[in-house]
Amino acid sequence: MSGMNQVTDRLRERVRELLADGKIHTFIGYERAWDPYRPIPFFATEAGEAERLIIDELCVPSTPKYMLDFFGREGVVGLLVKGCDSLAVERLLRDHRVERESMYIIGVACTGLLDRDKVKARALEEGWGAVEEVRREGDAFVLVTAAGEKELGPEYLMERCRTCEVKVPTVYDELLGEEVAATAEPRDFAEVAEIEAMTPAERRAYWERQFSRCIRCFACRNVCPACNCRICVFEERVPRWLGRKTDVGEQEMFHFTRALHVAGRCVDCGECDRVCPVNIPLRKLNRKLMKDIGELFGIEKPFMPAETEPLGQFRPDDPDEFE
Amino acid sequence: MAVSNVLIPKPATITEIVDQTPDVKLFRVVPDDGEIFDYRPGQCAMLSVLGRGESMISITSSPVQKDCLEFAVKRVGTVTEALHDAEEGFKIGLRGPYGNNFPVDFMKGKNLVFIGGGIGLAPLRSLINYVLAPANRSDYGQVDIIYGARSPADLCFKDELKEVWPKAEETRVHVTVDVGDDKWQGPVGFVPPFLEEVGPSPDNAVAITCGPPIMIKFVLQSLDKLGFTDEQIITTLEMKMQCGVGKCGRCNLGDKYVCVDGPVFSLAQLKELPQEF
Amino acid sequence: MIYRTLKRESMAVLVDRLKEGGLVAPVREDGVVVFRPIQGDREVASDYINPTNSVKDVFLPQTESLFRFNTAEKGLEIEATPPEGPKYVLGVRPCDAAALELLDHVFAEGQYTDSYYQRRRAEVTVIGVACDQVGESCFCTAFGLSPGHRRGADVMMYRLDDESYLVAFEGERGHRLAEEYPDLFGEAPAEETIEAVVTSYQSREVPAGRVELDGITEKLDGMFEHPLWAKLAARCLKCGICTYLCPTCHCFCLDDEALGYEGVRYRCWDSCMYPDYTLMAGGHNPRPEKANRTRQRFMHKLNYFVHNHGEFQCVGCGRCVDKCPVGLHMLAVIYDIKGVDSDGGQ
Amino acid sequence: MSVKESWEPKIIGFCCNWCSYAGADLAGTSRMNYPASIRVIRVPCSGRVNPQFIARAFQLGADGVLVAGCHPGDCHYSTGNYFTRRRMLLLTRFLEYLGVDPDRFEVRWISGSEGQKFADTVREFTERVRALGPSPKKRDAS
Amino acid sequence: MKRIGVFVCHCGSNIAGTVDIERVVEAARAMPNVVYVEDNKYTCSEPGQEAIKQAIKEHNLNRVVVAACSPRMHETTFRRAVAGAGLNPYLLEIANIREHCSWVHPDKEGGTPKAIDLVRRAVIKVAGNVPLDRGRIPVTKRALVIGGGIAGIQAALDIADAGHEVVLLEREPSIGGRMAQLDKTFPTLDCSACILTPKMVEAANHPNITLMTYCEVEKVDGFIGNFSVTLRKKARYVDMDTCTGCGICWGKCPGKASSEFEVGLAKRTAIYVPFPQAVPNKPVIDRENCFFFKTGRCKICQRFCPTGAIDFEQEDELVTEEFGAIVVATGFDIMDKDVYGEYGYGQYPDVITSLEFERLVNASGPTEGKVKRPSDGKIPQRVVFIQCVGSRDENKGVPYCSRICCMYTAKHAILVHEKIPGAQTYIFYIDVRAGGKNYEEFYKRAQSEHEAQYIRGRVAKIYPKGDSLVVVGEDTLLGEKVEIEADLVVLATAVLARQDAGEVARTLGISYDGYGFFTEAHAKLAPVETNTAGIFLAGMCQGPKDIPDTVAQASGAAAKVAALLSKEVLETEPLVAQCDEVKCSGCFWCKPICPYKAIEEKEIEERVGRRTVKRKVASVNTGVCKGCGACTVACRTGAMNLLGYTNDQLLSEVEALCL
Repeated sequence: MSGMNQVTDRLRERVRELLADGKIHTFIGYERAWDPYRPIPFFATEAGEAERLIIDELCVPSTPKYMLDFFGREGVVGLLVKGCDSLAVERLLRDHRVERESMYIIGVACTGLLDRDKVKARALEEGWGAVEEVRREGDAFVLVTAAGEKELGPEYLMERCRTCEVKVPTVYDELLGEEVAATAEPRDFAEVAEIEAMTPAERRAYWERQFSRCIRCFACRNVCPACNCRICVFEERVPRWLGRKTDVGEQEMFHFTRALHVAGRCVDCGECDRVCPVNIPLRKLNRKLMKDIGELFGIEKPFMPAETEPLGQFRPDDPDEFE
Repeated sequence: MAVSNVLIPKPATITEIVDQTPDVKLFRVVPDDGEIFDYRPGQCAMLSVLGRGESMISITSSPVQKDCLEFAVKRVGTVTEALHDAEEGFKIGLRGPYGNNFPVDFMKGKNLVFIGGGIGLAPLRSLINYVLAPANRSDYGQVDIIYGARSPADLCFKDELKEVWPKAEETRVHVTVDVGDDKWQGPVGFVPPFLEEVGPSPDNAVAITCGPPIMIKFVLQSLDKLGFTDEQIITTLEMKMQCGVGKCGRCNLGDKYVCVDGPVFSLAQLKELPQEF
Repeated sequence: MIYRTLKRESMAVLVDRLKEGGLVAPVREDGVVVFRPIQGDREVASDYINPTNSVKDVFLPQTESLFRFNTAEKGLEIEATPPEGPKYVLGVRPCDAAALELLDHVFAEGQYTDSYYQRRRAEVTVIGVACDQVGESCFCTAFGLSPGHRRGADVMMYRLDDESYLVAFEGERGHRLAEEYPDLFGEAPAEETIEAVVTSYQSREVPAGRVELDGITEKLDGMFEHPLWAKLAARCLKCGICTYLCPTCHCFCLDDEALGYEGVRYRCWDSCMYPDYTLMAGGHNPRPEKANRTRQRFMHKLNYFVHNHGEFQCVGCGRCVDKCPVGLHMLAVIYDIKGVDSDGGQ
Repeated sequence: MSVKESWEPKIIGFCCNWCSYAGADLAGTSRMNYPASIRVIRVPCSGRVNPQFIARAFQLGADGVLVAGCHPGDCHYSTGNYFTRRRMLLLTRFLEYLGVDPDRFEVRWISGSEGQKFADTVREFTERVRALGPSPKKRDAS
Repeated sequence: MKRIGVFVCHCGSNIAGTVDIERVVEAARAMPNVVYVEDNKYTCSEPGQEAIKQAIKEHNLNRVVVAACSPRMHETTFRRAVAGAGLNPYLLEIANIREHCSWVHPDKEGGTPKAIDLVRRAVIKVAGNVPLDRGRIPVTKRALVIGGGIAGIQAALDIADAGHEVVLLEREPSIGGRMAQLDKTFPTLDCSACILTPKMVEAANHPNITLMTYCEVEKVDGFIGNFSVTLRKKARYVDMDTCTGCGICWGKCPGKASSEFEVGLAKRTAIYVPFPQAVPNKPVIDRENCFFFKTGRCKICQRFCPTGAIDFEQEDELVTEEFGAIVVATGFDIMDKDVYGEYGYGQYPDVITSLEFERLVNASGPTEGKVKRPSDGKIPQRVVFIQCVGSRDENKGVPYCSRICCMYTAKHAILVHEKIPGAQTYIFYIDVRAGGKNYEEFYKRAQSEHEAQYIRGRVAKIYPKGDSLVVVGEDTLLGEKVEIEADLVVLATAVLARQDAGEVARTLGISYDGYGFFTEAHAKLAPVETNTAGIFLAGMCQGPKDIPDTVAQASGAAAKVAALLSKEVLETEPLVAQCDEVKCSGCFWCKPICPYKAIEEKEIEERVGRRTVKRKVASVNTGVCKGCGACTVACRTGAMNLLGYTNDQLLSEVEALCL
């Protein structure tokens, strides 16, 4: 297995061409920034800027949702898309929120991303200083840092990548890097089962603790490819779906609604979990619904955007427990 | 200790409602404690419909009028909607006055040219009635009131336009409409060209204009043509406001808060500010 | 100014005493450290760089009831709801404490003041703890602060040695605390020890704090129309993390909630990064684009606020640096601003 | 105010106009007694019941929520309740996951001829809720 | 300003007996926007209704709440009363304090507080009510009947007799359908052609009916009352106006093909009429088998045609016509022959299907009605019939019963016995289903008078022996193996939905079941309607049935159509879904959930900053929306709303009840 940085040169070359030929007016990729351990989305608009693009196992943020910012704008936007990101693209396509023609997608096969926080913690501890490059060697990751080369084992993978079945983007105009086999651990939903095992009182206490930390920054919603409504119910004042005040009741209402609104459409990219500043385990809400949708309606890959949503269809012989 | 807060309104009663246009109503309001706050032409107040919210409305009555406060409200959002829904006797929340005011002293001895469009006449009316009040009339020169609306039906304060102001001394009223109807005999056309037609002289004059942004844009060009300098032009701005006291953050233009440092600006001042309105 | 010492083990006792008056302090839960009311045997966290939420939450709560109203029988009764909250907030870092004085500019000074805020400021004792660790994203020194700075704090604790703290009590509230619990606090150590400890904290190296801010306000005067803003804003998620975690951001909205005849008007945090923040009833929005809003945020902190209050509206706590999911934070932006020509060229 | 004393469960019921609401009417015309705990909101079809309505009821302190519609296959709108069934299968589990006691939420298929079933449902449901005591939300409030 | 009046009904003692009216009235006075409250002994009575009208006028109420019996009882009554006072009838809400309260809660302590809650609920809700009006859509007074079999013909005739224009569409060159292929009909044994032909001719000559044979439906747009249908007129290569149907052309034509009408038992020419009594009796050229089209040479027909009607240049033609209603009568298929290899179909020429047998016994059939077996033309003495070939067979066939086999097999047995003196018939069956008028008698007759020997059991296999066939089966009644030497074996193969039923359904926008039969709107109460308003079903395309049932259903569908077309305009339901275009994201997840296909995609223009951009939003066709509200829940933004049951109202009802 070789890392994504392999394709960096090719990527820059292609983006340079695409921008120079006017095939695209913007390319959304990544650049290393103030914190080299956290590459950020970079919007290249001139061929010259292609040089700043990078791609490696620290390039986590999902790019497709940015397409909504280009609504109504002429021309094509280029996107750098990993496996998980491609599901986000499909999500937006299925929800008719973007047009395929408005995107030029450069796909890159991904063998799993690094958990930035874990890596960072160790880097600080051992004083690695800045990171210049990330390589993948077999199952291990090699970070070229100011303090020399550091090797990290697979335990530094992001949680969500362990069970990832879409290493190769499902949609792209061109693919950089060789295909990689999807070797994923089974989606066991263990973390969901853990909560299911609690007593009602414990569960209530657990979620109240989580929700009461919520600051309603809406980062989880804004980063989510399935949360793509033009006007979110949470912005509406009439009807009052959600009060502006932030007591436990409203927080529960917010998280309840958010999770149900993406039920059946969530692509399990885990971005909500990543961006939450107060560690609310949003993914445990999404994945509970995902698990049940799978089990109840016999949908094998509930995270895969499909022609029909699970809640927009039915089978007369669906399970019926309601007497 | 009896707590209070600058953001807490006082109960007040709508004593009278006068239809102005299909979407504008005039509300006469009296605070329940009978104390009408002192204010100056151009200032605003916060009106609450409890349960619906609050809205910043410019005071259209003039300080010379002591019995009540008057607000001309156009139906645009939830709060104004609720106000339009109200009947006489309806209780609202009231706080203010907020913002700066028209520079009545700076205007002394000068000819005044009022240029208004639609609901934009509301803040001007406060100043007009202040200036035309017997006590103050002698402090000011010739008064020209140039006003326009989409249609005859959309003209605010019709009786004052027709009956009251024209009869005042040294006062001329010029009214136009974008589109006339079968009964309309007056001029037809947009305000800016109409203004150039009327052609008030810039000599020792101050122009005070208020109306929809697009109208202001062209009125300013026309005034420039007529030879008005930026210092001679005064206008008022409208922004979304929640607190009215310069704290909630949203109504700023650069380091100025429209709710406190505005809404009245001379064009000269306005040009100093970031163009973000 | 009084100095005392506090034994490490007495810390627990102090916490128990303060609890009775109502105490907010950092606790560790689910992998984050957050300010929370301390009840029961809830453990107060130590060894953290800075809690995720800021001390602002105590003085300007995210949701605050302003008044109750009742419209029954076509009438209207309005009843103010006096602020509730703790009497003490413990474990405040110097940056957060200093931030309170920036909030004072807005809520406690000038033509209009906010009585609820003032009352909290008057009643809540701010007990700071000087920073033993300096975070990689800390840059307080850029604003003339330091890991041991005392601005805005009524009490500041410095680690004296492994057994005890040096405690500095300042002003009325500070002194009151010292007097309330004489049994807890020991005699002040020698002048020079105090001197040494305090300076060791105040002169502590803060790497990211080296960033140079001279002239940035003036430069920004001419950068309102600069293309940089659009470039920066492109990656913004339009979320409120930066503004809500910021100890100095104070923007809010008012919101009524009524059931039947009775209701409450709340003051709730709002964020200049939200599209509907400036959206007017008629549909017009003076800041329709992400670029407008990003510009507003950084202009406000580095320029407008300086013009109005004579100092930056930032204390370098580093929260936005740590938490912005796309690295659109104060440090990065300061460097970007310094990196461009003010006339628009890159 | 303390809620415990003189507490009677309050249950919000969503009934589809064509079957369950009619069923409730039949329970009335046949004078079947059942606890006064239930308050029915009439909807055209159980497919109109938005989970957010249910969440709002719980948020405001309802002690229980009942959703009742035509039996699958008998929907007046032919398929509405099939969608309801999917939605509610998911919702029951999700509410439970969030710590709402499963005994506080009930979905039933009640036809226009099942007045008895409506009465029985309310009776049994009320007892289950009574056993649980007042909604946690109410306890918070007081 | 909302001015709500509340009227509390005692209903004699029905409500007053167990609900403290005083307290309810008092509570109501204190409710938001309530400006007037009164109680009446019987609100539904004349004086009661008058009181409402009076109060509306005196206190200029603009909303009304009646606290009384179930809305299902008197909603219309009170709406009329309210309307009588000049108020919009939808500004009324009813609090059901009788069925849901006084009658079920005998104690005032339980009932009264609940009654108050229910009134509050209604008061809060009615505040959100808005005036609603029934929309009106015009009706095109023409019907399209798809399929010219007996079902289509019957429907067309009935609609036409009701005085409406009908287009009767048939994809074959002639109308008549399956029934035209049959010999006799059970249980009366009258000849199929004799009763069908007159109807065919009547249809052809009816002033209100336009026959369009050799035509297919290409596309269907629009909705009830306003369908616009694109039809494909397939090229006949014969000019219908000039052709006289003299028959010379098919006399001379050298091209040969096997005859569909004769189920392959006979040949026909390339230019042909399907059968002698065809309507219209004018030929078509079948391109595949025409020498000219194959080789470019021949044109004999053209040479001999006395009227010069032959036109090789003809091409398919698309025409679009407007209709107010559509009847679907597209008929059925017969199960494919070779599904049952063990019955040696195709392998042994003397194993045939019942339909083939119909042609064999038919006087105008290939054998002039003499039952000769296909292999050597010998008159069979021993004929075995096998029922349920494919029917009621999960493994190889279909699980359902084809409903007609039992009876026509009995008929066949009788025919054999009548036509071939001394012939013996054996019938393998599973159950004999003779439900129907005179059916049981008919089947009994086959047994008694015509000595048909019924054997209960399935046939295991058939193998040839000399020039005859041995049928091996089991008699499950005697529980013993039976072997019968037969000269002819007839398979009663299952009735299937048309192979292309799915396509047709999609074109029409109607639903169909797992077998391909079109689904009726309601199994019991709307058996001829589909879920798409304005489209109706007749005959086998909806499920297996015999001729009497088919004709009855056809007349039923016709009656529905006539009723619809007799209206000048359709009044649409005012309580329908409505889309807020500003909020709508255009995700269209509401579409699949709508049972009536009422949601359409609409393009709107919108200002984004300085630009004007086009985007798609959902738009509800109020003509077809029935107001179930399913779409509103599929809509996350809340752009979809249901008038009369808006999100805002339902939320505030919840709030009102939780106070």
